[in-house]
Amino acid sequence: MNEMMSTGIEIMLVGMGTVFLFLAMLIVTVNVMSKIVQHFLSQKINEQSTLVHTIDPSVIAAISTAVHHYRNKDAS
Amino acid sequence: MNEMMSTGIEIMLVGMGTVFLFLAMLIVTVNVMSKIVQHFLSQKINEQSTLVHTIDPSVIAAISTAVHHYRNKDAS
Amino acid sequence: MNEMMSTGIEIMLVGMGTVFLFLAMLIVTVNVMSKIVQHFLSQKINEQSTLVHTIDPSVIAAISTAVHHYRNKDAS
Amino acid sequence: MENIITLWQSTGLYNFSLGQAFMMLIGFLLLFLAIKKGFEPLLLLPIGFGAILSNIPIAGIGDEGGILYYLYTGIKTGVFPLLIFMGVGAMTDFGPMLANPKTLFLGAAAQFGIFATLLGALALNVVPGLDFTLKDAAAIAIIGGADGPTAIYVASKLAPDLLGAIAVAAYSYMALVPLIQPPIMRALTSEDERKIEMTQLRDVSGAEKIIFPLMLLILCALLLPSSAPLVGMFCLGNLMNSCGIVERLSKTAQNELINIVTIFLGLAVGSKLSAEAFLKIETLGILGLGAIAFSIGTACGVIMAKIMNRFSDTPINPLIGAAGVSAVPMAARVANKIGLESNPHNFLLMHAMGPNVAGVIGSAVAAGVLLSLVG
Amino acid sequence: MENIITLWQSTGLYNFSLGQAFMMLIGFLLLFLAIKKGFEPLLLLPIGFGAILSNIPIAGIGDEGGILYYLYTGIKTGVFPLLIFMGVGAMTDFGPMLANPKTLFLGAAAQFGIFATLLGALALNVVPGLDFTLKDAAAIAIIGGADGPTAIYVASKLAPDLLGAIAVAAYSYMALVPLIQPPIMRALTSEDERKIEMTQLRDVSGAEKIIFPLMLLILCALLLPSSAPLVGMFCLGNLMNSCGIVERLSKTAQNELINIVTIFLGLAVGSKLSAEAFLKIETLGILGLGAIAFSIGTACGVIMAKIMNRFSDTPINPLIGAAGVSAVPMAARVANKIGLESNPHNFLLMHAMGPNVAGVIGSAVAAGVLLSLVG
Amino acid sequence: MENIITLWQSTGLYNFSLGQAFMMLIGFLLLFLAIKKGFEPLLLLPIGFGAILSNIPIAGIGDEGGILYYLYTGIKTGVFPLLIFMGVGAMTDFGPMLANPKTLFLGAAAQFGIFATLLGALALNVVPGLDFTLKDAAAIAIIGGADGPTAIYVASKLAPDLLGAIAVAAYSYMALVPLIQPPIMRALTSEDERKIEMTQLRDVSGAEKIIFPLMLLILCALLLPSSAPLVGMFCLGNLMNSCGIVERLSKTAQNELINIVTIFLGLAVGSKLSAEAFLKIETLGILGLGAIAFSIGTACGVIMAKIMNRFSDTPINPLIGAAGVSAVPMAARVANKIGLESNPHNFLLMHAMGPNVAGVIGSAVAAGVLLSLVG
Ligand code: NA
Ligand code: NA
Ligand code: NA
Repeated sequence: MNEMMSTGIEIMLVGMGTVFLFLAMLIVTVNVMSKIVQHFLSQKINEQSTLVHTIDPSVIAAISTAVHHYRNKDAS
Repeated sequence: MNEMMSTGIEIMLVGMGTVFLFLAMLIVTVNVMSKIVQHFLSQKINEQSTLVHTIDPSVIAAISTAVHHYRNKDAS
Repeated sequence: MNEMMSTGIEIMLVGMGTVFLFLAMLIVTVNVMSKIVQHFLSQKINEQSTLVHTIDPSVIAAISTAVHHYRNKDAS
Repeated sequence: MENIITLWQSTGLYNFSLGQAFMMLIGFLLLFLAIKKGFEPLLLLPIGFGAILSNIPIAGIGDEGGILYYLYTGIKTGVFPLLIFMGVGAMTDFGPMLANPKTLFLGAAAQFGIFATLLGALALNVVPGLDFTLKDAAAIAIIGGADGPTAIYVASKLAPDLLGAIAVAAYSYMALVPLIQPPIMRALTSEDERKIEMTQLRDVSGAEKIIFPLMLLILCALLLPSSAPLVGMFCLGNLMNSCGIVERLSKTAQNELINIVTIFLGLAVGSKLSAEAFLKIETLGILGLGAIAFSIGTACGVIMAKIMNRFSDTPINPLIGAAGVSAVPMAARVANKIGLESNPHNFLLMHAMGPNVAGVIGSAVAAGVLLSLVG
Repeated sequence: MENIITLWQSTGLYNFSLGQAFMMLIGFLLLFLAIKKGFEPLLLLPIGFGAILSNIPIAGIGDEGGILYYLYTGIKTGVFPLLIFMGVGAMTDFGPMLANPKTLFLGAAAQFGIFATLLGALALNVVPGLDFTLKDAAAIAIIGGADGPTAIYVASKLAPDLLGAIAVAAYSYMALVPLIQPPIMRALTSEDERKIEMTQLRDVSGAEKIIFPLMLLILCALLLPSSAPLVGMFCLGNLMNSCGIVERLSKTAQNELINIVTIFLGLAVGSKLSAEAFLKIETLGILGLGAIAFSIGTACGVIMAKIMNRFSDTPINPLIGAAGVSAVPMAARVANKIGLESNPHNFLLMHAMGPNVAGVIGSAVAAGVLLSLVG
Repeated sequence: MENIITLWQSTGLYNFSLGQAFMMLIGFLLLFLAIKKGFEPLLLLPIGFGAILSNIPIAGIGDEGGILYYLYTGIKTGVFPLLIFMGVGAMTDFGPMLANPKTLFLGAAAQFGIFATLLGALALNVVPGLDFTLKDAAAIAIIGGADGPTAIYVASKLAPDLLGAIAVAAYSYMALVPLIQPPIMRALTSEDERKIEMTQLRDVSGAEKIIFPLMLLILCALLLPSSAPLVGMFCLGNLMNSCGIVERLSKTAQNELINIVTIFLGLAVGSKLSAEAFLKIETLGILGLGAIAFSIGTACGVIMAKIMNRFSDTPINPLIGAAGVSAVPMAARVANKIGLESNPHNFLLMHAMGPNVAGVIGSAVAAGVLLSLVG
């Protein structure tokens, strides 16, 4: 095997190594990034749903009373 | 005050002067131009309305007679 | 007549000759090409109509019988 | 104070030469013709504006380092006219010509306007002060091709100094076709001839439209390679359109690309309208010769159609011969209009499109001859 | 093994300089401002990306042979900013200004921001480490014009080394106009002044809109040819749009052409954001001076409007004076918004468009003065 | 008479060399493949046409001064392939890959086709008459990347003489993917494996799609700057699209700009199809090696998927490994089609888009390695 071939084999090894290493690191960073982003997004959604939960309970009570009255009236 | 500053002040004066002079002349020319254009346009419109007026009066008479007849017929 | 004029005349003759020759050859090749293309296309259409003809005659017989029956029924 | 003097010495008023002022007026005249008279506005507006810009003193917009100078490299290299030709090719439908190929002869005959003008330019050299070289004469003659990008391409190769005047003349006369052609057409035809109705054109298949540009290119490569840049780019555009599978490219060639190049080409042509180059008797000569070129081309097209009628069974309305000068699609419309005047049921438009596009090929071929014999 | 070492020595990690890393952060900051904060994203996104690309070690994307190097020739020749200016011209409606021409004075007054900044830059030279030449000072001053292509054009001619910082400052402050201007506008006007209702603008005829760009060009050619490239290309675009008969060209200039050039120009400007050029006290000076320029321009516009109110019968709401800095159309919108706060029935938008486009002309004129006195 | 001889000596017939005639036939063959067989027509039509134009004798359309020569500078500088890559980036949706990032490994494995071909090219040197240098071998190997602009970019840097053959091979084999891949895919998988259904991909948020191109760019800058021009322009296009606020620029990059550059690039590549460069045994070698590269890449992708299945809980259908060669989106469609044959309810298209776009990144990385080790 001549010198060029051995250079070629070396390039092959180094090259495939680099490609795999690069894409492996990309997988890692993508996974980390996705988790962070999803964490933030779910936090945001939680905040929004928290906002929903903070509706004054008395309002809910009033509404349910009203609904109750209405139903009774309807039934009578 | 060094020499550069005095050059700077001179540029400032000349510069603002030029800007004002230029835009002032633009105002003058725009006003003149607008007046000329509007004059021509109103002349055109006059000509057109003149054209409208030159419709043969007998035609208008005929039309109004026809309309009159039609209305009477309709009313009867 | 100076030399330049005679060159000009020669260019005119050669030039118009070339233009006519070129476009004449284009006419010939276009005619040949169109004939070949139309021949191929009509062959294709023939093949297609041949395909139409190869519909099983018994099917056609069955259809016409059906149509006949239907008409008689309608008339009665 | 010194600054004010510097500023005053840098005004246009201080530096205007009479020639520049005059050329700016020419520029405004072109804008007027483009905007008010509708003379080929897509080109004459940028050309006129380019003329104005390049004649502003001090600014040097057309000189080395100015934007018009850089844009001009697109003409000097031939790239701009060829790209426009590609776009025009993509917009061209060879259908009517393929349905009636013998109309190609009409497109050939009308090119006599080119070569007659070549002689005319040389003959004009007897006028004192005029001194057209053979190259100049050939560049002027191509105005008779009635095809903008071809004229600009040839002029930029043979006589760049005359480019401005030649381009202006070419586009102006193309816009004037409805005025120049009708009297000639009427003079050379009888009322009966103008009434001739032509047989309905057959439908041309897609296959023929795909093969034609390739065939034209082969013929050009075999016989007249010097016209191959023009014919080749034209055929490329036409093939992109007719093959139907690279619609993205064809649409871009017909729209955004040709629009961008048109703006640049127009401005760059305008930058050649300098006082030194334009304010000469030569320019008057060019304008006169251009009118003659269009007239002779029109006449030859009509006469050719009459000759062909003698030898052919299927009748040809000689009016469509006038469309052979190209000036697409204006000349075809003129033929249609004059035809309708004599016979209100005779629609010649599609019949005239045949010689019309043939004229484009014809003038590209003539350009190749000129470039190879004179260039 | 040798290959692995070669490869390691060719990694960015091995070769990163601190300056490059910092400049890449600046690039990401610009992307953040563009994408998340909506700061002039059409330009700051490509500029930021160009900054990142050109600071990647080894890759040499901004060095000779790299794509950003080639794209930069479009700036060096002035072609890119001028083409963008043409597109902006085609998008500009001079109607409101023509209906009320005296608003041109507001566009003039606001240019004082430019010249005050010029003095400011020279004065800053007392700070040790700062050493602005007259050309540098003029290039920085033009930030006060609040007009991107004008700033890039002038900076590329007078101080290419500062181009990156100047362009970034110009576009950033244009995006910050809704933060910078309102306090100044409120401070300089009384509640009653902000409530002033202006008379309805008259309709402007198409003919006036066609003639105006030509008139502006003539005036520019006569008085200040050094601003003719900028004003000329702007007028060309405006004429293509207002004349209505070259709609294809006008549409292309406003869309595809300006988009393509914007991508290229942004990347090329970004390639000038190198550590050596950007990481200097000068840059801080430029950022500070830019803010001052915008503030002074805004103030002068407002004050000018108040002065004009003393001498004029028809009232002018001084808020529209702030729109004279240009920053089209952001500054006009700001004037409208502040006006509505004081008087919910007072729509100033169209009135503010007059000084707004006048400011574009004003800064192009100022650019011409600077180029002719300092260049 | 002399003129007629001049003209005859200037015909193509007089000057045609056998090589030119043969290359024109190759050009027509490419047009036939593009138009009739639908082989990547957007590129093979301009390439074929460019081959014809540049082999017309005398015309010199591809020589210095000809239009194709000027267009070629866009390749020599790397600008054209990079702009196309930007447009491709703007068209690419990284969603499926972000939903299942481990498919990036499939895109990595398939690049073995590149490096195996590099060795193959060097091994072929035992054939008498073949003499590939290391640069030649690397340029040929990149065909295995199954990505047109990457192949053209690398070939223009490492072996411009082979550019024509390499580009033609790359695009032809991309068009032949539906013929080359299926037998290999079937041979390496069992019916059960082909029936594997994959779990539904999760929705990917817009934020992830914005951050990903920036993250990829950073990683590339840190580790492999030599691939930064390719990866960078790709990421720029992708960011312009995914950020959603510069839609004008993104649309232009995906349409008009990429169309214009595609026409120019195709013609310029075609101009490298000259007899001297193409009619050599080398070309046969390149065509053979290209087929091997695609086959090995396909096989490695499939095998990698099978290996990953051993170590992973969530099943991967090995067919989508074949899409790792890129050849977007053809290879993904092929995987989908073969999958449907075995299991008519199994839609693999979106799953295959992951490795498909990963393959684009993979080959850009491989290109960077080759440029940095061999260039
Ligand atoms: Na013609
Ligand atoms: Na301004
Ligand atoms: Na790939």
